[in-house]
Amino acid sequence: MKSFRFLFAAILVLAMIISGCTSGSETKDKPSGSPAVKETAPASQTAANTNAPGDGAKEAPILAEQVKAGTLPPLAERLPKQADIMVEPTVEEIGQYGGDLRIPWTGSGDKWKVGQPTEEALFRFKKDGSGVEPNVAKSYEVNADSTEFIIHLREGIKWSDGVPFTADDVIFYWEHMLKKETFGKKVYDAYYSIDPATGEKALAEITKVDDYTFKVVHKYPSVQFLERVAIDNKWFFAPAHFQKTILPEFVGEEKALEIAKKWGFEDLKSFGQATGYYYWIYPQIPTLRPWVAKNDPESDQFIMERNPYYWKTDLEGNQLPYIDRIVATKVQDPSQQVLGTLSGDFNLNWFGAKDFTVLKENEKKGDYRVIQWLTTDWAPNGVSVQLNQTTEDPDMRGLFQDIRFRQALSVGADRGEIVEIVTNGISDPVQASVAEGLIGYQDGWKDQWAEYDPAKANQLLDEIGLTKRGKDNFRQFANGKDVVIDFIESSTDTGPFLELIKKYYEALGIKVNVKVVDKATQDEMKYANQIPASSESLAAVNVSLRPDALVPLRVLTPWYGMYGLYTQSGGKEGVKPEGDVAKILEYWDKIKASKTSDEINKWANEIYKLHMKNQWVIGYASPTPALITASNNIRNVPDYLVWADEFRSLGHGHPAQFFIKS
Amino acid sequence: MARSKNPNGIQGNVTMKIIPGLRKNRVQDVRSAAKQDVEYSSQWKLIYKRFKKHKLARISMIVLGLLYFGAIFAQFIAPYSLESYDSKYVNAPPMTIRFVDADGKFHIQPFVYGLKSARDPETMRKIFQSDPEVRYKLQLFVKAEPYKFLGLFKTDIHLFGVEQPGRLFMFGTDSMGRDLFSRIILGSQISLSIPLVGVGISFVLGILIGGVSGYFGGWLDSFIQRIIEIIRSFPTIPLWMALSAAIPPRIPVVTMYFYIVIILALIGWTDLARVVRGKFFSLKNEDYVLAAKISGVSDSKIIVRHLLPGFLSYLIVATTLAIPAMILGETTMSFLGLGIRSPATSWGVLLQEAQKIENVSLYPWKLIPLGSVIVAVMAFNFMGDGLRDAADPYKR
Amino acid sequence: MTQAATRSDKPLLSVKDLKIQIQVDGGVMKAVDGVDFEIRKGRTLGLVGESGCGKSLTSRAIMAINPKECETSGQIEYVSTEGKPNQSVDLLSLNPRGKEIRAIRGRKISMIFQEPMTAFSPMYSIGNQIMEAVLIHRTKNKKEARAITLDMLSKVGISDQEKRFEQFPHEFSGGMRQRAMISMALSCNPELLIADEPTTALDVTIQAQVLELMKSLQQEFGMAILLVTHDLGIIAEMCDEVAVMYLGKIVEQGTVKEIFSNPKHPYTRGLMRSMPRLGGNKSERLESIEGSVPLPVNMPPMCGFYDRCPERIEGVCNKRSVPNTEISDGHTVRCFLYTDREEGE
Amino acid sequence: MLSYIVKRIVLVIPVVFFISIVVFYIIQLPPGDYVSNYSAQMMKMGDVMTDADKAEMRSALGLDRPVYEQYAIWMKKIFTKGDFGFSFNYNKPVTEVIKQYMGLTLVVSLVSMFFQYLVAIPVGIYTAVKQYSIGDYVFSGISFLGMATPHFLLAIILMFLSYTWFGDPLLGLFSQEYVNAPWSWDKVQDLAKHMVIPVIIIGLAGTADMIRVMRGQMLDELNKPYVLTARAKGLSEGKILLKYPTRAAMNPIVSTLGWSLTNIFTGSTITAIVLNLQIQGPVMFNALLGQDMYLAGTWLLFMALLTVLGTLISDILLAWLDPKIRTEFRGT
Repeated sequence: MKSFRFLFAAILVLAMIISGCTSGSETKDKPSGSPAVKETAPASQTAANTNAPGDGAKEAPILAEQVKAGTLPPLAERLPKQADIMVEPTVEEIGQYGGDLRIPWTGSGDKWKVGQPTEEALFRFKKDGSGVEPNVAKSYEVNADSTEFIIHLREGIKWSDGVPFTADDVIFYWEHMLKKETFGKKVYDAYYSIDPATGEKALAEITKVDDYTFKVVHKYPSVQFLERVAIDNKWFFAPAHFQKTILPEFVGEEKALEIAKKWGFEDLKSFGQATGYYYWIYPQIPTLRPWVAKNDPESDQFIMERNPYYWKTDLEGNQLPYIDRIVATKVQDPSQQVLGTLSGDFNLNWFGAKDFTVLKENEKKGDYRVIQWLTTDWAPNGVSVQLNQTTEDPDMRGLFQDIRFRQALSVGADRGEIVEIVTNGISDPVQASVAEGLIGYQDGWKDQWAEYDPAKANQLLDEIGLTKRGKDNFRQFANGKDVVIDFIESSTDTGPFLELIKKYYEALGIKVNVKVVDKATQDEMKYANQIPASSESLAAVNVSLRPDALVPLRVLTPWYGMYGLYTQSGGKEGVKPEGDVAKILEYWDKIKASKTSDEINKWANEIYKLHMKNQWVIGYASPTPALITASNNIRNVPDYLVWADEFRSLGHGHPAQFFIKS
Repeated sequence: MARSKNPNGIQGNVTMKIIPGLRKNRVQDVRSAAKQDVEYSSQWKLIYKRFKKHKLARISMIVLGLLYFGAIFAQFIAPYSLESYDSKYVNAPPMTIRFVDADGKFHIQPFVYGLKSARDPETMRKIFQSDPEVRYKLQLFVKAEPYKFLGLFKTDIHLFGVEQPGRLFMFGTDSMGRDLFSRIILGSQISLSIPLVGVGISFVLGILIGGVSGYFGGWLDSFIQRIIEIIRSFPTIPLWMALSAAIPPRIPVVTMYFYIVIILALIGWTDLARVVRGKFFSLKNEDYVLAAKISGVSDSKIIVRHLLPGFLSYLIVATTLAIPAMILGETTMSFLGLGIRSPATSWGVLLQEAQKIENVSLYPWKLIPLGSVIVAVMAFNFMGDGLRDAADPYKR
Repeated sequence: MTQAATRSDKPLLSVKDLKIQIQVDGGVMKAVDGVDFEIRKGRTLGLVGESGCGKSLTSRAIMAINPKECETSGQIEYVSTEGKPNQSVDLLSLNPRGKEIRAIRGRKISMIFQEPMTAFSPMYSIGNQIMEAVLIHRTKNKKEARAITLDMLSKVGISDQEKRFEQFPHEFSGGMRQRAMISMALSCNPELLIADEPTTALDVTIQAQVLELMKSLQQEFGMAILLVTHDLGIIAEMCDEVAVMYLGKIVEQGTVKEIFSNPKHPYTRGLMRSMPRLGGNKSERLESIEGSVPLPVNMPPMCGFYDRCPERIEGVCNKRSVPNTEISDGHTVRCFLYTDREEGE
Repeated sequence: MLSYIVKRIVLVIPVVFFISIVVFYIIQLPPGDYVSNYSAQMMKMGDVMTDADKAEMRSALGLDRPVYEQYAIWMKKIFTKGDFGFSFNYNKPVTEVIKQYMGLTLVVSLVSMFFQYLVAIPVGIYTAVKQYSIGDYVFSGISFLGMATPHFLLAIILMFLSYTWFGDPLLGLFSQEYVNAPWSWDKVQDLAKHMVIPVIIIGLAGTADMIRVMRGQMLDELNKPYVLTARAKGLSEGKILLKYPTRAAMNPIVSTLGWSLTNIFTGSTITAIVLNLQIQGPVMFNALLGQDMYLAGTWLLFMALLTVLGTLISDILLAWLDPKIRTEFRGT
């Protein structure tokens, strides 16, 4: 475990530094005014200096047959023009065609399980996580103060139905879908820039330059525009030729409704959302993905087949993906995921760390390997304690906001025992913190308040003034009220951890109640501010890119409770942030208004520092890895990367390059 | 009136329960009959007599007796408490209690070896080895964690155990290093008490309402039937979800579970009620019932004395069959956070915990609780059988 | 039928030393202990005794329909008048579940039970259950069987048979049920009819009718009857011979005239005294013989009636088992009063 | 009798209607609605929904309306268009969803039901006739085992054994290659193979109590005098057993058939979930958990109808099987 983490950390750190420098340098040496070509797709570079793909490009046997049969144009016509083909560097080796990826999913509700691995964003995160690189886009140029982005697309790239993909698809998406909110999402923050002075938001302007180029103009600097697009919006385009046939704007309300009904939908909104946002599970809709839906996602087995027009090749010019199909079989019970993996029913799957031992124990027998990716959690999910800083009860709120109280709770529990029992010894007994090697890492953070010291804890609690003891020797407030922490949980999985926490906290004289409710109820309770404490954990790749967990911008993460509602409602509702929480918001505004990535990194770091200082989230174990189980004959699965939603989880490993070795 | 049921006229009402030709019983009855004239009590007497003859039933009774004894003195019998987590002994396999040590020496006092544990660095699985160097003798009445004996006075004496720092895991430990044996014993306190309350309630309700419905018939019957239909088509899951949200966190799970069992019972009586009703329908115009009616016996009396005995056997079977369902009932609740939740423990919880593939494949001893459930259920049912056969009016 | 009686001196059924034992916790219970009697063609033998004396077991033993628990020994010789004359079968030797006995049951020997209430299954129509017997023994043809059944029903005085045929037991009154039962028993005109307390469950008036019916039917069919009852009145009315049973033994046996004119055994006398007057309260009956029947379990060799006997002889009756003495032709009694003691040993 | 049945059938309508109200009310009783469920689910996959998104969705699905309105609309559609509404989860009309799963549901439950009766009744008779024989104890033991073991655990164990012995845990009703394949002999065989475990589990538990009941009934009947009468008629033991006691003992089992009508569809939900059987039970279970109102509502309505009809059927059977009641009805 450990060794792996260090090695990996090293790599990442390296990556950061490099990217840091470059970005630094960029901003300096540049004749202001005329935009200079700054970064072109590493892909196309490699494309240039590899023995020209396209000619002699090879394709999957099934496709070759179709070509022979004349039902499919030859490969050369399907791929983008040579220079624009995206060539993926080899991971382990050049692959072989054929085979299925057999994965379990819980049904169409589980869209992202097939969505993330097949996702093709305009810009995607580099494997080292240091920043984004062109993907669907070929390259981009940006001006000095990051207000004007010119993005080049790949010429000759085609939708999975063979229709060419051009800038029009981007503009269409922007004009007729995003801005019209046809799929139940507001225009993403990424497309707004903020006035450093007033902080008011300005929507970007996006215009077509030519068929393969478009321009994004921000009113104010938006240094992280591309990264934020990659996270907020991921893709940035839609098949205009298809959408025109279903969008009310084009076919008219009642016709659209009629179509929706034909698809089995009741109303246009859900239809719009399904076709405009969750499009990849509908076989009717063309995409740019390596695999495209082939049957009804509601059937017991959902199948995605290779996209004959996929626009990436390997170094030898073999069209990707290697694997013919993704076969997602519906499962209902978690144990089936494990059992199915052991028995090889599923040759690719991913798990949380709690199944580590059973998976490892059966590695040989099941002829698969368990690949461990680092997660961006601050602590394993359900092995940390978030205290709602704005909890209803004034007395408890007072305590929760008292840093000494949090420290007491932190040192009051034996992390050694917790990691042994709860994480089965996989984790280290450390504080909730940013793992080494990730953005926001702080020295000494993971050891802050980490050693078990009940005496100290009691002393702190006494200092706070909780000296009064009630029946069963529980601490009381001066007013005679018991000090009680109520945990509201949405699953029983966190049971063991909370049992231990209860034991330790009550040993300190602090009563603990645990209540389990269903997810929806918990969701409701969040808004009603009825969740005093939760064992939810935090995860964030980079606060500046996705602040939800660390910055109270809305009702989402338990620790900041109603502070979020305050910012969200522009001060109408919720609780006004004070002290360090207010500072965090301050820094956040600074980040949004920053002109350079340095600035951003600086403020981001400040936010992390505040979190380190306050430890609103008390962690009791180091994050556990995400586990990917792949049959031994599935190759090209990267050995260690960061498993993060921002990086699209498994998608970060470029499944298009996976292949089944015979 | 009794004559109509009476096989051979003479001897009053006594011999009616015995088919002619079964002289043994009959003669006994002839004797006992001299003393009492109330047919009813004599029937119970008979049932009792016959029950004593049912070997398996007697054994089952003893088994149940033991189980309940264990439940009552659980804290005393269990070597460890429910909160005795121990990170050193996570998922430890059952220990063998030995008399002969490594070098073949026999010890009169049983003992267990100490456990050496290590983690497999690859799979992180805890591997345990008993090391023959350290031997811990099994002792009676050892001092260990304190508890309240029968909730009365504090003590720290446990029936048996090994001296510190030794540990005794007869059935191994669970994923939190708790002794499974102790958990089973302590779990029986809930599993052997609360479910029976539920069964009892639905049993009474079933007979009462079903009886009334079937006996009086008419609009009352059809009204009750409609009610039953409505109750039966009650969607419980959302009900539970609502409940789990409504209950304040301060309510301890066990209390909560108790209420839930009662609610379950309030819903669950319908099946029995229907059968009872059906039976009453057919029995209520038996001559002897009519006779009783004519001779002005009160309805309640008729129901209790003439109708119920008529299918006592069925009721017994039905009830004993209902028990396992109730014991396991809570397991289906727990995912809504309503069932019993560790550290509070019941057999249902233990089975729930055992459910993971991980346990079935790596730590099979976690299935031991299943054994205890099966034993209990069998005991209940065989005892029910005994009662049934005893209650059978035409018993050989 | 008188000629039939004379045609063969061999009795239709002769029971020899019939013993029935039942294992009980106490030990072995001698429910029936060496019973002998004969039934001649067309005649009626009454088997009388208070309940629990073993008469029902005896009668069932003939049909071999006692429960397994009854270990039965002795001989029950049955001489069929059909087929080869005078060729006899030992009913006890037959497999109680086997073909032969079943061919005899209900066909040649049939039975009326005392409990018309439960003797019919409530599930099937009376007609169905009667016809069943016919279908087993007489004809496979349903139409025919039905005709026979209806005819039988009319014979036992059930009017409106067509309707009755379809009706269920619970729609019949007790008397009607018993009539139906009789018609079922006679549907295959048997040679021997065993009537176990046929009228006990019936009201006195109905009793009379039913008995009347049985008599007349006997005239018509000429079958012999073994009438098991506790009611001497019925015996007097119906029987030619009578055997008085007490505690598994026949204590006195003879023609009705003989027994009634001069009963010998104290028990018989007791019974005589307790003869029911019509409408008399039945529960009085046994008061006249004080004490109750002992359990015949591991009884020492002694007279079973000893402790209840008004004329008991200390040191004799309770010391040895009582031998059978023939007083006059065909009149036997089992009592020390009529034995010269030395003989006894 | 007929008039009675008619009376009852007339009663069905108001009862079911009333139930529909109760049901609908209860479904939305728990806090939160489909949308909050959905957002919670999406959140887990990193797809965060803002309040705006949720409000949007609610209004789209008409969940922002008050309950009685939703109910009224639902009912109106049912009566006017025979449209039972729309399943949010499946983005399909409710009826579609139900149709999709009906086939296999019937297969599974009918097969296991058939299995139950096939096993339970003979065994019940046997254990009664051979009371206290070894066989009696063995069968009783097994049936208790079936009762005492919770389905979910038994399912897991069997799946695991099947995996360790045959290398195939027999997940679901089909092997992967057959799930979408058109029906063929191989597919049928594959289905048969996968039916083994469910049938054992569902069957075992079901048979257990049926055996007990049958045994109890038989013991009651076996010693009734009419058996003796039948024997005296010269009827063979086998015939006696079948015609008299068995027929009588069957009554409660047969007459309760109607009541268990609903089990055909929901009986084995837990088992189905653990064994990953794609049948109604789990679908409805999730609909209830996820507050997929119309799907759940329609389903429960359907169940209610079955319950009510089931009762009717049972009552009729009861009457029809028991001459006493039958004649009583003839009277009235």
